[in-house]
Amino acid sequence: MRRTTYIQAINEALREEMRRDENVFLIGEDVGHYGGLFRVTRNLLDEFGEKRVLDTPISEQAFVGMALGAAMVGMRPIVELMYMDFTLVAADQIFNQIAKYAYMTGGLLNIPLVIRGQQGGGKRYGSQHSQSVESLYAHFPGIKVVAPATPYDAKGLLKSVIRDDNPVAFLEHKMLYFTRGDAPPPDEEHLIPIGKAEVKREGSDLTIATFSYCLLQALEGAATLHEKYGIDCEIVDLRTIEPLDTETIWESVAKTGRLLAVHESYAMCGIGAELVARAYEEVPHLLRAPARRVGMAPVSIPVSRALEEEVLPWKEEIIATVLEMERE
Amino acid sequence: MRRTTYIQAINEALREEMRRDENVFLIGEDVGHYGGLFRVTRNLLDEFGEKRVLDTPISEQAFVGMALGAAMVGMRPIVELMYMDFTLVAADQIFNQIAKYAYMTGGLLNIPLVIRGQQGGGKRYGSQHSQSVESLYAHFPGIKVVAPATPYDAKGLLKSVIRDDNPVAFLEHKMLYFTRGDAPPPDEEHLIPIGKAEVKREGSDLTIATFSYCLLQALEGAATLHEKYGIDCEIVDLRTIEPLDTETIWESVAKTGRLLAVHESYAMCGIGAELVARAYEEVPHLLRAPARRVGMAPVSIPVSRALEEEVLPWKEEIIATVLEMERE
Amino acid sequence: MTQRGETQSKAKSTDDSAAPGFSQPGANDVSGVQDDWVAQTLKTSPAISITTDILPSDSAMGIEAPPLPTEQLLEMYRGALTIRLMEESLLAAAEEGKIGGAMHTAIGHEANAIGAAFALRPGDYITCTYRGHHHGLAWGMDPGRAIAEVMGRADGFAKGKGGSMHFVSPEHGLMGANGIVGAQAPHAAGLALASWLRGEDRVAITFFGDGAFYQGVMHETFNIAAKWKLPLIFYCENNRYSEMTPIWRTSSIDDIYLFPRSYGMASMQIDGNDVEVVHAAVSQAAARARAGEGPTFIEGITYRLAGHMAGDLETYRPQAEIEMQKAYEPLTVLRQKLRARGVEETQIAAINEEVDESMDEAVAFAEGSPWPDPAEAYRDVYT
Amino acid sequence: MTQRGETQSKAKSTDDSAAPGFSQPGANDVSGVQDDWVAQTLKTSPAISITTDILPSDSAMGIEAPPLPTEQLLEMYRGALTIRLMEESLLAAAEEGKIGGAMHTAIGHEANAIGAAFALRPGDYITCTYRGHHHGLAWGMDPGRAIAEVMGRADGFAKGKGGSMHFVSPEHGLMGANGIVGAQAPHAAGLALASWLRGEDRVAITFFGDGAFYQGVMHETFNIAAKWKLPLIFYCENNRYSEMTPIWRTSSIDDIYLFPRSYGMASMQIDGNDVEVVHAAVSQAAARARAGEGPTFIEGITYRLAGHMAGDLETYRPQAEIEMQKAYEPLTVLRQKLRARGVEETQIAAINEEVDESMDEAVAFAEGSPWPDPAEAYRDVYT
Ligand SMILES: Cc1ncc(C[n+]2csc(CCOP(=O)(O)OP(=O)(O)O)c2C)c(N)n1
Ligand SMILES: Cc1ncc(C[n+]2csc(CCOP(=O)(O)OP(=O)(O)O)c2C)c(N)n1
Ligand SMILES: [Mg+2]
Ligand SMILES: [Mg+2]
Repeated sequence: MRRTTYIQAINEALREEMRRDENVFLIGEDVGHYGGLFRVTRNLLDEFGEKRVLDTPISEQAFVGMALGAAMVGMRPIVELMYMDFTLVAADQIFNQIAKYAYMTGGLLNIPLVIRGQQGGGKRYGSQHSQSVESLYAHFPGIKVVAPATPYDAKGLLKSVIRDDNPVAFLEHKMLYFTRGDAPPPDEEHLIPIGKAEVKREGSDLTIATFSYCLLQALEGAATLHEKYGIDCEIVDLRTIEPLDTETIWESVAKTGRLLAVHESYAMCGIGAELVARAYEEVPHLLRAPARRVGMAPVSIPVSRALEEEVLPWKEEIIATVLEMERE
Repeated sequence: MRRTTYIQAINEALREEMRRDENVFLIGEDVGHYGGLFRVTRNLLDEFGEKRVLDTPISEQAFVGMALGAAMVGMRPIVELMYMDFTLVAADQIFNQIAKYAYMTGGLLNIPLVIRGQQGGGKRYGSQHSQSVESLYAHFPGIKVVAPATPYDAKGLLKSVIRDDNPVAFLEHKMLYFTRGDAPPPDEEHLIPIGKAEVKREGSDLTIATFSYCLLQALEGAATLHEKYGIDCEIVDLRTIEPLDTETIWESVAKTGRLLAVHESYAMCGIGAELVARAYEEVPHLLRAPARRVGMAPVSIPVSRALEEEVLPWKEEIIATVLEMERE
Repeated sequence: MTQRGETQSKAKSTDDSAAPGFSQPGANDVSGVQDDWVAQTLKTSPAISITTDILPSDSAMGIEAPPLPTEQLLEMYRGALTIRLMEESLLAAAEEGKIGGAMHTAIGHEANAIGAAFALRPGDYITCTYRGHHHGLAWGMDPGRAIAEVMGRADGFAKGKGGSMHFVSPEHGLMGANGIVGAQAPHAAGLALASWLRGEDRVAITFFGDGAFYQGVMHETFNIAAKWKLPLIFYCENNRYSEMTPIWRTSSIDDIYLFPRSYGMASMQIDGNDVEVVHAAVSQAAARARAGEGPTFIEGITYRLAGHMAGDLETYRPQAEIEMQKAYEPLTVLRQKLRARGVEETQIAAINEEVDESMDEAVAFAEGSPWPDPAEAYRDVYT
Repeated sequence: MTQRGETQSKAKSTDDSAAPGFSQPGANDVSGVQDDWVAQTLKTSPAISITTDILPSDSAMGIEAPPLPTEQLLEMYRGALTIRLMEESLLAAAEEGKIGGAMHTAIGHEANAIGAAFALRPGDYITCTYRGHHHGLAWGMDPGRAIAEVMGRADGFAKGKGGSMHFVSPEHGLMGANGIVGAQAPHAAGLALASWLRGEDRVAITFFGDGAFYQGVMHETFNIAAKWKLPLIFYCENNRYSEMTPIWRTSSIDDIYLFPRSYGMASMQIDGNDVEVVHAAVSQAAARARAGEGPTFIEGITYRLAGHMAGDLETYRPQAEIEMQKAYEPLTVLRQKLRARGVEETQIAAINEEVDESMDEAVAFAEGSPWPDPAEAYRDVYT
């Protein structure tokens, strides 16, 4: 199969969908002439012109709100937030407006809109440029949340997301951008459905439910756990955080009896806690040991390499938690 | 004991602390000359003048950010958000700035600041004026979160909150404003510590951990459960959501073996899920039945009385969930 | 309990006998007012403040407002009166506890909506604020369903989910009122963007208050709209209060309408209580927008005769100020215009009666509408 | 790998031989540039764009800039050069992978910080942006600890937690750089408010870029600061780029400095590359602030000679534009001034050498600083 980077996969999905549907347009800071700070929208202006790839001033509230307005009448705006941390700058438009619009209008309007951008730690961007926002988005009903971990999934999911008639947050991760993986042929209709998790590693001892860059960390952790301790983790890549595909997770837990949720947004009131709560609501009988979650420590993500490594809920912490759980 | 309304208790706490410490000042929309849309700051301008009770334009980002600036040098601003939903308008200042400032500066600065205002459903204010934000605030480290349910607690906690050297969100509830309760004598030093839960009803069968207006709903529910079903709930009023007083909750669970967390913010990634997750992290052995949570349904809070009642996680839902748990 | 038709503005709307004469001399003399509130309130726009100063009100800055056909004026009167009576009905219903939440009426603001609606075309877009009932009706919403919505009934256009603060009717071009001050402005810019991207000649208009002017999102939207020359009209209904706070207390800007010129935007200040002036200004702005000349800013000077929201005790402004403003409120101005055109009192009275009756029917319809099915609460989160 | 002292601006900073002469005729002739970028970039401020147009640069709009004592100019030169060399060291370290995240250097911006810092007093407050190294050093931070912070070492002033984007040193009045565009402006307004509430005569200054001007929070802060007459200075470092986007592409405002006058604020456009002009402007603004006359807006026209951030490939602007700007960059201007005052080349060279050496020491200090203890990661969330 053709190989591609994560960035390239997203770029291809954008291009294909913009060709397919002229209602799709891009809007954000530096997305046009420069092609995006992380070069995700590179060369799209050349093909689609200034009207469909709109460079904005640094006015997140306005351009996010404008995307909502355009979506009300069937345009399909794709908003780039340069860092997903800037969600907070446009939070009113995102959570008080976009998320609620269909509901407040009693379904008279629907909002086919995508907010995308990169998030996450690992590159020493510090407190205001490293947050993971999936739990924040998931807390508010009305916006779907998608966070693929591989180029293949990224391309297939972004295409589905653009075609979805609801608002969707499409969360990339800065550590994934230059990772490579299989890519579907560029001209083939390749769609991955929203709301479908996928088992990315089979195993019998414990289920790790995770997504985005944490998936890669979990896969590494699982390899170590297998080699060093003979523990076989099954890893479910959620891919979509809202709506949650609990069915696939519970199927895995039925096999393993153990559930660990791993994510990079804050643990406190995070999606991991949500999964634990749902497990005890829906499938308490399947759990042979207490379900657990691992997320970002309750600190604002420091710049220093030594400190950032300490607080990120990555491989080491996954391994340590699995070992604890196996002892229970 | 003297009786007072919840509004009056807050007004008294503000007045007493403004008399005690001239660094304390109020800032917000309509807080001065009018005395607050809900009359919580009534008459304070008369006593303290325009310099300490500042009427702002509708510019939440700026005045919240200004409060942060003033707090950097030891002023103790108390910001009123007219509705806590407007947290989202000032979300960058609240979560990217205020919550992170002490940390990002390596402790060189600390931010003694209060954000207060009313939240919650029950009065048909609809999607953008009824949200409960405690889980949102709790998700981000760096801001304490307090949500008292009685006039007595409101007064004692607000005074502690104003004296705390950290940022604190003080969450009132529109359904509590006109409730009456005991009040400490106005001139007595009456402080309730942040981070201390209190058992508000003793019981042996099941622990309900809740706070704010849900406490009143839980108390009513518990009365019905007792009368009709002979089930005796113990009710722990968290009062503070961050930091969580899990000790008091676990003590109760040690007695009852059952935990139900109830809150009005969205259930998804809410503080209830967090409590369930913590219970399984810290005290799984105490749980004789699956721990559960009840929160706002995943919808944007409709205006219609018939629909709002349906989605609020109040008495009926508490009773139903307790009955389910007792069957387990 | 207040009787229907007798709102906080005290004057029964179908009869203006209580209001001072239209151009009564000395009407803009505020010396009789006990305190300095009025004077200070008017300070915001000392040059051309309200109808008081710009009478005769058939012209505004840079605006030629040609007289509209009498037939159209009669329609406008019917429209404005419908709004007024609906608002009065709603206030009465609120006092009876039939309406919860925050309900903001547009009593006194009617001309801004009616003048604009008659100036725009089907297919144009509009967004507005929680104070949006007048826009809803002016753009053609059915009063019965509107009242049902405010009351949270199943026949409300949003099935009772949105209520008073979220009027919406895409079929009429009304894309949504908003509870967050300022939030609706970028939505209109986005609608204008859609029109521009699609090469359509639809125009978007967004209404907001004087208080909204100080929200950051407005500045952002002004800049982008001006830069991209979006077919957009910014319409500021300047009633000189932001809830209970007079605008001069929090604004450093003397003349709101001058401010947007910094963005290279056309802008004007007009009498927002005069439907003909509003109509002329919005027509001009729409023509500019359709010609690709970009956005226009209109500051309509107006006044709200009722409280900020139902239940407002109005302790923050003197009764004398309200009384003074009644001489220049839209219905009074409209009736004066009609009389000046030779319309018979009987014809006006006939309209009054018709509207009054149809409002009774609308209220009855709304009150007869069932509560929505509880299951409805879980629908429409996603499409 | 780039050698130390040889940044993306290519000219070694302790030697200006590579730059064209100070007032070389035709230097502001942009006809030699291959494309229209420069011309379009300059369009933003056609009247008085950059030092090119306002030379001799000892005056600015409404500003009398009296010559500063030579001794002070020498100190300013030392300060500006320290900034420049630190930035160059940091860029080199970044290329070697010793620095992560987003690091924005102030090469070319030095005069804005130095001129302002010399004009203000101990006890005054400052907030700035992620491009804030120059403010940090100008206000007295130790370069060694500053570099340590950028590298995430234990001896950084914030123990490596804040890094490049969050320079802070309350003892020097620097209350925080900020990673969110525009967010620091209300903080300065709050500091000014504290000063005003306490009856102190402290002034606050906030630095921000031309791109920040379009953030809503700026508008909100302008209005409140002007209304409350806060002792505040808004200093816009207009380098005419917002990341990779030239300002003319997204701005509908031709002259930034004229805009704040709508709020009744004093404002001026100055040559931000000339320390004497900056000093005079900020002195004047500070005097106004201390006299209770409220905020002043200063637009300092400047240019960043290096990329937006470390690693920026600068594909969005032509090399010729950068070359042209080198003639008017702060160090060149400063050296020219010193020479005009009769300062000997040897004296300049001596400073160059001293600063060079002390920067070597600073880098060595930083690189020798240990990593913070991992336990430190969990401290300082609360006090
Ligand atoms: C972001 C936000 N802040 C505050 C409010 C509360 N609020 C509702 S209406 C209003 C006053 C608005 O004044 P103006 O814009 O002049 O409009 P008017 O009500 O006078 O029509 C305020 C402060 C809100 N709804 N949204
Ligand atoms: C709210 C927000 N949006 C976007 C960014 C990304 N960003 C960082 S710097 C920058 C450009 C700022 O330009 P300007 O204000 O002119 O300052 P300069 O970098 O030129 O000094 C942008 C868009 C950010 N940090 N914060
Ligand atoms: Mg108003
Ligand atoms: Mg710039």
